[in-house]
Amino acid sequence: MIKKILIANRGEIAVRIMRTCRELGIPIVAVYSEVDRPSMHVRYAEEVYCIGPSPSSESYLVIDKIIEAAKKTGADAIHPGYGFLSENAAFSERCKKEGIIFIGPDAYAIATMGDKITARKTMLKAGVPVVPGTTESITDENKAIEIVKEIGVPVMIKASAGGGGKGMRLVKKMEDVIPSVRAAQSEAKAAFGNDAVYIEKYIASPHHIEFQILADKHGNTIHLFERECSVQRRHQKVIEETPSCLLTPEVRKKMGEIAVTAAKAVKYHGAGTIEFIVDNDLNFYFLEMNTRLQVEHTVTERVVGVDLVKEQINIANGLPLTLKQENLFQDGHSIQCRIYAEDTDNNFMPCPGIIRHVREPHGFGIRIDGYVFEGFEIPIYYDPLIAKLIVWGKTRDEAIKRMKRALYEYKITGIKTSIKFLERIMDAKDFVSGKYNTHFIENNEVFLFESRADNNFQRDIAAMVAYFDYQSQRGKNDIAEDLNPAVSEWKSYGRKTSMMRL
Amino acid sequence: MIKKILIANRGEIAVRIMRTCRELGIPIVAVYSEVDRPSMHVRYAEEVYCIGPSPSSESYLVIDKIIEAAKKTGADAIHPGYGFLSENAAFSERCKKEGIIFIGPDAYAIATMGDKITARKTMLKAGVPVVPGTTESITDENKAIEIVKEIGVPVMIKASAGGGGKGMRLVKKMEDVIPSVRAAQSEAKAAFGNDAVYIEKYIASPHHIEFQILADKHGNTIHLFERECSVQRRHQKVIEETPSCLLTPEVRKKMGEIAVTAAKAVKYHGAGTIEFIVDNDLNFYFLEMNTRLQVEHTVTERVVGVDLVKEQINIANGLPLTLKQENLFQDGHSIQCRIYAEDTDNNFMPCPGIIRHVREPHGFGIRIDGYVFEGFEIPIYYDPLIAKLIVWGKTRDEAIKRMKRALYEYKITGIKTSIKFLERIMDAKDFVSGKYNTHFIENNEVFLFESRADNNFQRDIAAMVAYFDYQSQRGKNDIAEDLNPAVSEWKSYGRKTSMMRL
Amino acid sequence: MILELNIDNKHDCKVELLKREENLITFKVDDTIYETDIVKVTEGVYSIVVGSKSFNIEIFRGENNKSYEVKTYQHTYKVDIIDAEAKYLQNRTKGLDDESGIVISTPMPGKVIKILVKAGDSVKEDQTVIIVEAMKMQSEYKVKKDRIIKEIKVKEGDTVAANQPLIIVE
Amino acid sequence: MILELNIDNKHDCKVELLKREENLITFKVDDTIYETDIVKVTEGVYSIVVGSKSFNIEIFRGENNKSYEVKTYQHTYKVDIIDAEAKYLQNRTKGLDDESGIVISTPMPGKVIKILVKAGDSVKEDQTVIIVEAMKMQSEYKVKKDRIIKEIKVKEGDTVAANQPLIIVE
Repeated sequence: MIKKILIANRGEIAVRIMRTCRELGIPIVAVYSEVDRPSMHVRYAEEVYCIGPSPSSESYLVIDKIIEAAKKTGADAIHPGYGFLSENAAFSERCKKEGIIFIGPDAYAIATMGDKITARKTMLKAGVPVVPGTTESITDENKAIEIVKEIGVPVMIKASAGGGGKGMRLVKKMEDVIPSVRAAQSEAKAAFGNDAVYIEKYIASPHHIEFQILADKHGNTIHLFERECSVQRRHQKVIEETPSCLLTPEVRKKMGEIAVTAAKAVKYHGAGTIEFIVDNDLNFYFLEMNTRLQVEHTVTERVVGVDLVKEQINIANGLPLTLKQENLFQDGHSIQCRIYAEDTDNNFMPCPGIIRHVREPHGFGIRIDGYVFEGFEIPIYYDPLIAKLIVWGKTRDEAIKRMKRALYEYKITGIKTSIKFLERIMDAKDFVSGKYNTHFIENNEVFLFESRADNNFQRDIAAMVAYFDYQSQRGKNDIAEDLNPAVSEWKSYGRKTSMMRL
Repeated sequence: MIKKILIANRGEIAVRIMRTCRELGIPIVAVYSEVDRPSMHVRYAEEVYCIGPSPSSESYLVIDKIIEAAKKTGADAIHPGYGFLSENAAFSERCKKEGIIFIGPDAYAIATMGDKITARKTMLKAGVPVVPGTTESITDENKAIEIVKEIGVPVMIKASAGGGGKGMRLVKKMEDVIPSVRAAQSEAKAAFGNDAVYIEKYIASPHHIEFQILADKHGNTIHLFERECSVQRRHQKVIEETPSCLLTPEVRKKMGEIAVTAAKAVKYHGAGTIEFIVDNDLNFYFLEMNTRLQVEHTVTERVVGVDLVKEQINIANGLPLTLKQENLFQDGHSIQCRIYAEDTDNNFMPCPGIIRHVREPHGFGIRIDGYVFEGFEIPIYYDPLIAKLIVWGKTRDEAIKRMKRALYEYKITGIKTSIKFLERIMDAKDFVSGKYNTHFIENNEVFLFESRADNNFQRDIAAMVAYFDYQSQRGKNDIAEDLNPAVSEWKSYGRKTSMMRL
Repeated sequence: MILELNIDNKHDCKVELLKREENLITFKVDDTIYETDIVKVTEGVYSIVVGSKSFNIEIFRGENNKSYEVKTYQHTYKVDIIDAEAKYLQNRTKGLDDESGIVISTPMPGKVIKILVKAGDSVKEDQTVIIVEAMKMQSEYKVKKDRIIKEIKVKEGDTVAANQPLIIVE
Repeated sequence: MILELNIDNKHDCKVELLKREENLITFKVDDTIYETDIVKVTEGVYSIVVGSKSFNIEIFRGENNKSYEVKTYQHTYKVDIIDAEAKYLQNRTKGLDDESGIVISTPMPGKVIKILVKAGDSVKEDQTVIIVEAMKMQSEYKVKKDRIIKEIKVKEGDTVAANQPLIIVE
């Protein structure tokens, strides 16, 4: 059984994993880059190890350093979180060789699912529906034209090693096929060092729906239902929810079964996610498999009532799953909003900086997975995700209203965040009705980005408070002797203010 | 339908009620005493009204002031929370006369259940089991002796108007009956202005188990299962959980039905709680009814998945219940710890003061209902409850481990709190096994209060940090030029420390 | 004392404290008089009550202590205190700009990934001169008109602060 | 510089800073040498790493800035800085106590509910002299020995601070 777990990650996910380890009574080791010395995951852990300079290429991504940290601290297992080394087959393999338990699948599953063309072939063979297109990388440009003729425009050209929207091209006209293939190839080459690209049918109103999988090392594989992740900006998820408004019970059941088939096809063990693309007619196609914990695993945890990190650790320990498919059900509705440090009015530009004040929402149905605190400087080197706000409601309507309330309570000063933007999404008609697809943000641009009218009263309030603070800072006091008695004279609070309206 | 709700309360419960109002889109009015001017409920509300000086007898308890506040602000409904005016029949009646909706039961139900002798009689008549004893107040001392002979010692003498352990006497020997009756009478007279006392059989290993009730104005009454509240100090609950480890499904069902019968006997509407005393053989007796929301309503909300404040408001609006008894079930296990500002090593003496730093637990299965923040001075005038920490787990074992983890994460500096004491309870064998009754704290005194061994290493760590802070404050810097670069030179963090052990 | 404030770089207003009795303060904002009850609840947070309306206001003082981020319920306002010194600096900075050239900088901290020009180069309208990365996102900075590169103040790999001058063009 | 510290009113120790390079500090506590990495993460919170052991420490400075509440994972320590001034004050206070009588005070703030004695009264061991209420709980304060009431410094209804002298007895 695992005796000590090294968490090869940082930020909210490192803290989230540590929480479960603590509940299980398993000692933890935090690793950190130089800039992360005051980070929450370092403060949370009782044992820590510095793995080098701040850029992740010199710390969190360096296999040797992570292995060294595990050896030095006596950790016999490593949890990779998401991102960084979590989907690196060589890292999984290296852990095995070093006699360290990698809390995740083996190299075969990671490698097979990591290459999109191999994954497509494997899925086709297993009887899992994939988006119509090629199963080989494009070498002959004339062949490409033939294929596009067969499946019909529009099509997508995609990099085999791709991700995050890089090396992708949408082709609407036949004459664009060859230029697009070439452009995608060169972009893929530059980004991933691999110019293999393939062609897929383009789905017009796509829904991004994924299924959570758990598989033990004894051949038991189950799914924990779906997550709807269609609200995206720059191919990055912003809001996730479960259940999906689109699925019927029949389709849900069928997709779940197919997801289990897909995982079994690569002899998967651990927690994983099968991503599907679903059209308006509920045709669904395998898109890719994420062979790790997802950022949005939280909504599944809430409606299914299962701690997924705990399951991952149990699986890594070789224990059989105790959850049975027939006993699982979705209770109520859960939504997650990702709180990014970014300027939503300026093309979602990341906004690192120092957090000055945080006020977090609380109460029934609220969960926060975060890692920042007052005085913390968000480093420029990593992801702009600072917290995830997860709500639960008996119904979707209740969950949306609760999310609005929670976002209203959530205040972060010092940096720009996506909180206000997320509030607007909760008010957007298409979101409230549940009728949205991956084009949601562009389709609702006017509503989401228009500047809201402010008013003189609010502006004057802001002016008076700024005036008061400024004068207090300078020790100015105009009339009374102490302009800011608030700090010292608590007892004098609360005189009834005049009700006179001005 | 209700258009604006005045919350006639303060602290965590005022904020908790406001959260639901916000989710329902109903405007709120906060009322506050002078000392509460900077309190969270005043900050949370968009409309506020000062109701006078700090002592609750001059503000939160003054019916005229609350009514005035409602009239002036145009609130058409009042939520009383718990405590203060929540179980005041005259207040419920006054609201009715003023045309304001009281979010709670009518005066008849409050008055009937508020007087323990009347309540006992009413319950007996309805076929609800009560603890054997008198149904009339004791006027003839010889009669008292006769009754005690009949039911046998030990017995409890209790004040009819009582609460909070006042006017209560345990009698173990026949010769103590008369002195105890007299003592209880005089104490009751002093505390409640009413010297009526009655006699009840004393239950030796009592469990305090209560059932949550919801009843609409159309005669629909349901229960939302039990809460186990046996961990008490000075007759005040400290920890609550649901489900109870003691109950069998059969007894649970029967108690639920009896609880519904009890509520119907006073034509109850709103949310209420039927408290039972249960002995080790699962005999259960009606103890009293709390005709309001309970502090511990949160654990029920979590396992049943129902927002009880929302239900209260719907009921007050005259809507029929949409919940059906047959659809309700308990999902998993929930525990609540009450975080008090108190010195647990000094007879739980309350500890008001200024909160200097707060770090709250987060993550899966955690809920906090609180109201304090950094810089807030907890007033001396009110209850020492500063927050409630509620956890959920799939099993009781998971819930306990999660609670331990959450208490570990919870840090409040500046005042003394019960956090460490609660951590010890989570480690106490009797609690972990679920085999405990209301004598839990006294039975486990040695374990709960013994001082834990510290060690030199930890003490030295504390000394070094104090040294560092002290010198930084004084601007001393010994060797380097700046003793505290931490604040300005974030970039220099994270040099690898020497691994040399000293 | 009257202070001139600018809000969101567009609205100017004059604020005056007319009367004060402990936390009860009468303000005049332009021509409107407000009787307020204002308390500092904790560092960076104020509670202000006007009539029966309550506002929880979170503020953040910028580096020069004169530029505020003020959060009300619906909005985040940028409030600048315009005193004599600020006016003087404003004018002086404008002057500097004209004399010493135009400064290229980034609104966020980040790391310089690539510098595509060197001092003395002539660059065309819309030509990218520098690429800065923050949080896995690269941003390209371009010149808006044909320019000549006057000075390059950073090198590739440098970590730069928000608004730090990177390249001076003229 | 060496400082004398007292922990939990029982352990005395001497702390010395031997060497410092930015946040890497070598301390000597009595006879033990610790190489530490210490950073202030936010007001009142320090992170200290010794070897690979990490401690998140929350501190609170008492009013005289010399008395600390220091929270480690398992314990809350009371740490007092014993400098020359503190020693002097300590002696002086002791002296005062002896000369001017014994002070009855409460450890918490509260409200005086009842004063059961007046100046000049003789009181017996264990007799209650004053009742103070805080947060709905009343506490009775008694004399430990037979005493004479010298001075009553508060009246019923007064709000009193923690450790404020209420009654002087001799």
